[in-house]
Amino acid sequence: MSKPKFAMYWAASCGGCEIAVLNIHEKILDVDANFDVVFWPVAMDAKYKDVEAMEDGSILLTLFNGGIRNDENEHIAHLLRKKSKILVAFGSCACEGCIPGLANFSPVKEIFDTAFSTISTDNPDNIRPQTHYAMPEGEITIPTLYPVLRTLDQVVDVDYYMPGCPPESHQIAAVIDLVIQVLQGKAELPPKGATIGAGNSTVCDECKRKRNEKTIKAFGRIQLIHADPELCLLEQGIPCNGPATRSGCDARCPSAGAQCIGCYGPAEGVVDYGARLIAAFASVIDSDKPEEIDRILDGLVDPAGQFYRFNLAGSLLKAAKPAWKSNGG
Amino acid sequence: MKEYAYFPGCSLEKMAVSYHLSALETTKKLGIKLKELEDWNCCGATTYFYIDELLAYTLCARNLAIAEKTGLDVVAPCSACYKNMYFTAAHLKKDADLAEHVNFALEEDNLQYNGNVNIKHLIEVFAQDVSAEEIKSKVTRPLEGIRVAPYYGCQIVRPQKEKEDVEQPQFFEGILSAIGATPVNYPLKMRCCGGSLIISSRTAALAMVRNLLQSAVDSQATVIATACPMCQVNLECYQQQVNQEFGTNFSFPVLYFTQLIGLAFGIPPKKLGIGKEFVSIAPSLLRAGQSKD
Amino acid sequence: MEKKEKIGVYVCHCGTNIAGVVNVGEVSTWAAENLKDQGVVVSRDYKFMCSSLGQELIQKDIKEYGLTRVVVAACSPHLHEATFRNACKGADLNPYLCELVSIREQASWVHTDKVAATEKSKALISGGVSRVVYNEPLEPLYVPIHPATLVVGGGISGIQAALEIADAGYRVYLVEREPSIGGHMAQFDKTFPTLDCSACILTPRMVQVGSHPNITLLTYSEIEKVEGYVGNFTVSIRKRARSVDEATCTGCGICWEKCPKKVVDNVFEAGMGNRKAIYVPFPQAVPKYPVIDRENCTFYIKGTCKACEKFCPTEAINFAQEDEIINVEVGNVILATGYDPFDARRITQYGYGRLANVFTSLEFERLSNAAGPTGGNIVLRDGKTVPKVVGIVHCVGSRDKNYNEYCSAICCMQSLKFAHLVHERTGAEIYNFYIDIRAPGKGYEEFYHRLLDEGTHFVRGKVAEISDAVRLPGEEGKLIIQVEDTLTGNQLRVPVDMAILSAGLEPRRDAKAVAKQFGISCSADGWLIERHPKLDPVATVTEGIYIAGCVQGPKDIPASVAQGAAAAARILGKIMQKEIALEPIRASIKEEQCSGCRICNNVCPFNAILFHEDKMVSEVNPALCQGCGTCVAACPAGAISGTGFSNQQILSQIEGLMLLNIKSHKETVPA
Amino acid sequence: MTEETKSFEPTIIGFTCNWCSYRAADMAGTARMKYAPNVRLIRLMCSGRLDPTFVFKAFASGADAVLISGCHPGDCHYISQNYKALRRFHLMKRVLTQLGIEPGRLKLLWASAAEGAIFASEITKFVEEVRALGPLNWPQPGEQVSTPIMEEVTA
Amino acid sequence: MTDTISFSQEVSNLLYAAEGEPLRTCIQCGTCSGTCPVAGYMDYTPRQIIALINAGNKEQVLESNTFWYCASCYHCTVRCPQKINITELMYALKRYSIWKGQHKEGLIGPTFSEAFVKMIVRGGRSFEPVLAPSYIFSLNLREMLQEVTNATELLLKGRLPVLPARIKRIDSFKRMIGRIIPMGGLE
Repeated sequence: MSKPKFAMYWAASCGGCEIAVLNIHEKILDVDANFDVVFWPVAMDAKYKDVEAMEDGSILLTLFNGGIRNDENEHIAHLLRKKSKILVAFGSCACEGCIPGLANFSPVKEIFDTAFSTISTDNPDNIRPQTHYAMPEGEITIPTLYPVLRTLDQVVDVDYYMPGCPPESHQIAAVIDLVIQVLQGKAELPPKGATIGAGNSTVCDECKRKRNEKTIKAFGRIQLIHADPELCLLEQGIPCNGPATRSGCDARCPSAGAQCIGCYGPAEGVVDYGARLIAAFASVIDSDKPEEIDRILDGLVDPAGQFYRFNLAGSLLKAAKPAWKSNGG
Repeated sequence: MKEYAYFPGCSLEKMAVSYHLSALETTKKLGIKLKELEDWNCCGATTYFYIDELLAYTLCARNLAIAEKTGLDVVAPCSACYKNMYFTAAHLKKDADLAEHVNFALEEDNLQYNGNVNIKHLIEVFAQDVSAEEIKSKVTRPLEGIRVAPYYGCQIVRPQKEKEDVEQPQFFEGILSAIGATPVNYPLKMRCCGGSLIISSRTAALAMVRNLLQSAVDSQATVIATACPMCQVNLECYQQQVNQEFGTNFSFPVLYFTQLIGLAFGIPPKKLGIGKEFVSIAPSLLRAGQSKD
Repeated sequence: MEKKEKIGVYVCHCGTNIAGVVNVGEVSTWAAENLKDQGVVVSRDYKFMCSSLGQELIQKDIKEYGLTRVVVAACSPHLHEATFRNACKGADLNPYLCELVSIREQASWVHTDKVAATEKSKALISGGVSRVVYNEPLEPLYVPIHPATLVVGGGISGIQAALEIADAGYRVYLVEREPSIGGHMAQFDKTFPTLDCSACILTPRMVQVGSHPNITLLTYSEIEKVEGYVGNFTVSIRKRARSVDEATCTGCGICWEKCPKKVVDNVFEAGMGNRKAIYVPFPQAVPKYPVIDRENCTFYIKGTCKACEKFCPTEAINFAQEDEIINVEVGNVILATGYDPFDARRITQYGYGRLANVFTSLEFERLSNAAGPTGGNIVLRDGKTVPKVVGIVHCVGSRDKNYNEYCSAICCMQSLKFAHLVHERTGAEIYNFYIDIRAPGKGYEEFYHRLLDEGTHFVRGKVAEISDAVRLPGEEGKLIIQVEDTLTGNQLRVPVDMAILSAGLEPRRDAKAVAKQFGISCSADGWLIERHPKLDPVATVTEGIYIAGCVQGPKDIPASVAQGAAAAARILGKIMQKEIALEPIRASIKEEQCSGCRICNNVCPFNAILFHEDKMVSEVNPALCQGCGTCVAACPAGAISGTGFSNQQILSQIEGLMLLNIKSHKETVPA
Repeated sequence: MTEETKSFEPTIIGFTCNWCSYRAADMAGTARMKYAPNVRLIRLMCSGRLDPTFVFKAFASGADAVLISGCHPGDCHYISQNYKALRRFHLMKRVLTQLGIEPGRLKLLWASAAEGAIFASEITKFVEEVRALGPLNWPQPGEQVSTPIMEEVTA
Repeated sequence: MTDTISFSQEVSNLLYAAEGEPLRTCIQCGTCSGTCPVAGYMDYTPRQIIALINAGNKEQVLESNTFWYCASCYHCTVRCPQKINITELMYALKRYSIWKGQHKEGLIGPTFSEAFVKMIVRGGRSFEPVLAPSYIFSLNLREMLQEVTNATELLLKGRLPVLPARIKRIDSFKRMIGRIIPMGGLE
């Protein structure tokens, strides 16, 4: 019997997820031993037409990383959905938009202007890329950019979510183990829609720092605060996203003295990640006077960035109004 | 060295020149520099506010704007100037609309007031910014045995700024004790001298002066100390009129607190403007510290 | 959704109250057609849904259609939610599966545009239907009531409350901070307007408390910690060391007679008299045992003396005694901690503390008290001169935004009482300076008339200042009260020998801390807040915590006694019920999702959230939880859920209100 | 005001607490005060229950504005929870502004049970303010937003 | 809305910028009048003025000398239990009365104030001798003599200026004032 088929794809993302997969070291050999890798553009040569030619549902497991930013992303998302039994939104970008999703603050025109017409770009004629261009060799096309970035599950049905920017290698290894065990009939798959390779609680669960009841008199940026290494960062006024962020990373950042920035996304059952933090932070501000509240909030320099760094595209509002409206809507 | 922007006010140019002189002398001794505001204008006393509020605020704001450029705290020795500047600054800070109007006018004089000036009364400099120890350390001729009635008057503490004690403050007494004098219990120390009424409502003002002088006599003081040119002129220069009006016989010296400090610091009386008063001061005061009689 | 709910929608006409504006027939048909996908299986409109026929209609449908959810579009839930929930209960449907939609107060009564009101009603019903799908069956929470009661404060209000409950046969723990109960009333000489001797009417009550078998009296004690909830409080009480063994002490008084150390008594005697370092505050004190004031006792300062120990016939002195922590279990609490008198020093222009013959009301009470330091002789500060002219200043610290804005309620009558006592004992000329005379009690106005008849001068005007600055003949050596007689418009200078400042009442300095300890709150003024100012004056928002007397606001003795008795009655009612049903609207924390971040811990003003250090998780105590849902919203992990108002219910209701649940909707969300 | 905005009827989701502001709405009804029909209310036990998720959900579901109302500061039935609502309101406003949503679309209204008149007049006022801001039109889930726009920006 | 506004409303409009509670909250306790050092000279005490304003008795208020006797000592203001800014009220009444040209006969205050402000507007600083004509003729003979004696003594002691003081940037100063009030009004 032939080995089950495996695919991995890189849409709108940085590539860190791919590195994280390779970072599982010798475990990667298990993948090769147990799977027939049929499509993994970053690791091997493959053509879309080969995938298109596959039978529907013939790929057992596809790890899809990156959000959907252009028509090529979307096309491949649909294609891989059709060809895969299990489609995993792999990494923060596919799950919730991640850093590329921050572009949803800005209309596409601004993005293009920034990319092609600012001082850092040597583009005296202000040339912009064309989606179709006739060359002597024939017409070439490049993908068309969409007004906003969408998460994978806003485009196709997703079976599992694996959060992280990137997912921790030990978690990847554990998931691969699990799938192999399932193949061997030793384990069962979690229910559809589940988050895999992460915990159900939040980063605080894994954080070793001491914590007390919270009252915040001032917020400040971490570089400006001489933080107590033992004490909860949030209590020291450092806006740490740990309380709202899904566990699974072993509280890497707080253990290293930096605040959690939320790459593992919302905890189980949470509808809007940023809303949780807005409610939580605001609840423990130590003032009842509007002016004083404002003064304390001034310490949060970029609240939307603080609360939606990884989650903007996956949030309830998904994008800022200028980004939506650039669509002429 | 501490430095302040100094707003002398119109009275100190002539009428209260001794206050001006003694203020400069005593502060100098304490290592404080009073730098006169360039091209200041009259604060308006109470009178601007009788006519037009906006005008009054604008004229005060002009001085504030000039002061703001120096980056220093402003010091006013006159209580009326102080009160006008302090509350103009407070109002402008609170009322953005008013500030906009005022700044519109100030543009004509190439000025702009941004609300960043602290205003102090001269006596606050001595009471708050300088410690009693510092004052004591400069005293060479302590005014021992001199009973002084500390006259606060109105507008140093009134209307109330934040939660200060407006009924029984003690800072003036503190300064007097520091120079070795004996501050007496002066029950009317917070009562008005009628300065703004002396022209318009003479009889009332003279009666107020009478009460203050009587109370000073009753409290067995030898001299009244003031911190305001209006109060000084009113209490001192109108004693004859009071005597004519009420059949009294007052001849009670009234000095600026800075003159008393100056004497205790051993500054020659002339440099303190002593000699310009209507009621000569008791020789004992001039002798104080030299021979302890 | 695996199992589809079966929902019945009922649109009430409320006569023409709703039907006159909202097209109820159209709304009902619309719901049947458009909310089918949500599970609506029947939709009706009816003249009066709240009538027994209307209710029967719902009950019949529940049975016939097997309805699992009911939505009634009618009046405000504050009016008839209970009615329809009971109707559902009658048909064996859990009452919490019924949802009321207000289309009367929120549509027909407030809108004139019939079309808009009808469309809004549809949206509101759509919201209700979307919400009710996620309603869960709930059961009320029953908790048993411990029959013992804690009374904090042994003034007249606390005494009354304690006696009422104890007489009914239940245990009372009465905790008092001072060495004796009695409160301010014990300091007074006479009570207005009857001029009863204060001690004569109070002492028997104090004795009753001291000897009551159902009352455990803990004086010289303070509340350390309060845990638990209605019916089941655990209270830690710190019983401070008296240095006297209560079991052996007989209260004979030899010790304080022999004690060589005199101390100015700033508490009971208001600084007017002395006591010893070992003392009972006053002869009739309950309990009779003295305490050693360790701050002033020579032995504690220098290590020698022990005069009391030497002379004590029963060897009751125990210098080594330590504070004791006593834990008691109680079902209910009454806070009757009283008031502090306004500190007259704060109004410096009245000269108290600076001018010798300015007295406060409490000083005058001691001065006029036959058991007081002067034996009831009203004299000046020199201890001998009888005043010839006395001025009584009303509203000191009251009705003044610079101090307290409120009227202290008792000062007018107190001042009249003072005037009467001065008149009776000295024959002096008396001036009352008042803003308004407030004499609203039984016999109070008559007392005022009596004073007018006695020839007391009443000058209507708030005193501007009191000084010793002489101006006119006849003022020498006097205090001059300067005031406008507002009835004549004249400014007066009234020379007096003695000025009495009728000081107002203020919340206790630690009222805020006490309130926080017991999970209730203070008004901006600092008085503890009652549940309802008119209809529930002795209960608080926290079940099981009651307030009585001046802790709730300034009041006189009869009102304080009435409140003490009222609070006792409320508690006896609870004790009789044996258990109490609490609304099941509660928050709860999913332990596996809680990471113990502790954000929620002090979000709760009722101290209902506990943090388990060992498991590093927080937990909601359901009996303490009042169901506000603030912690649910605050939890960053989404680990707290709230019954009755769950996220799912509300998010679904939003979709319903926006008609997102209806596939064909186009008109409401413009393209 | 253009003809278009005049005809625009905003839809507003309102959150009230059970004790003061919902009763203010009841009071407005009982007194037959009239106000604009654009607000659809959701009753919570306390304004402290107000989860920012609800606000974002309302906007995302097509609401043009959101009203939050509760007991006056100091009068909260649950002692101090309305202050939490106040703080969240302040923070939400900041985030909404960054997301390009006019802060005027989120209103905080304190209303006691006796203030039916204030509740009514404030709602009418709010509706007018939102009408002036125009429709928000947040895209609905599943609504097509993927119009290719490359041509638009090419030179 | 009616076209005319009540006198009490006019007065409270004048006080819009001042801190303090509105006059209608006055409880008529008399603290202000009990405190006032000049109350004995006033036609109505400050408390009565507030009552008259609240009652809308405009003529009685404007015809009274009360507010011209106010010495701006602020003692009433700091003591008022209702935190009414009584001193500012007195200022407002002075302004109102000058603005309407309606005040009691024989008062020095209004003419003196105008003369003072004109002086400042012209020169930027105070110069006492220029003020004398605005009031000296309103005094009786004895008072006039007293003033002259005083002035002479001040002059002898070097305490009276001989030349009017002026600020340097007088032109821009005048333009500045022009932005606040039409110069014709005071020039």
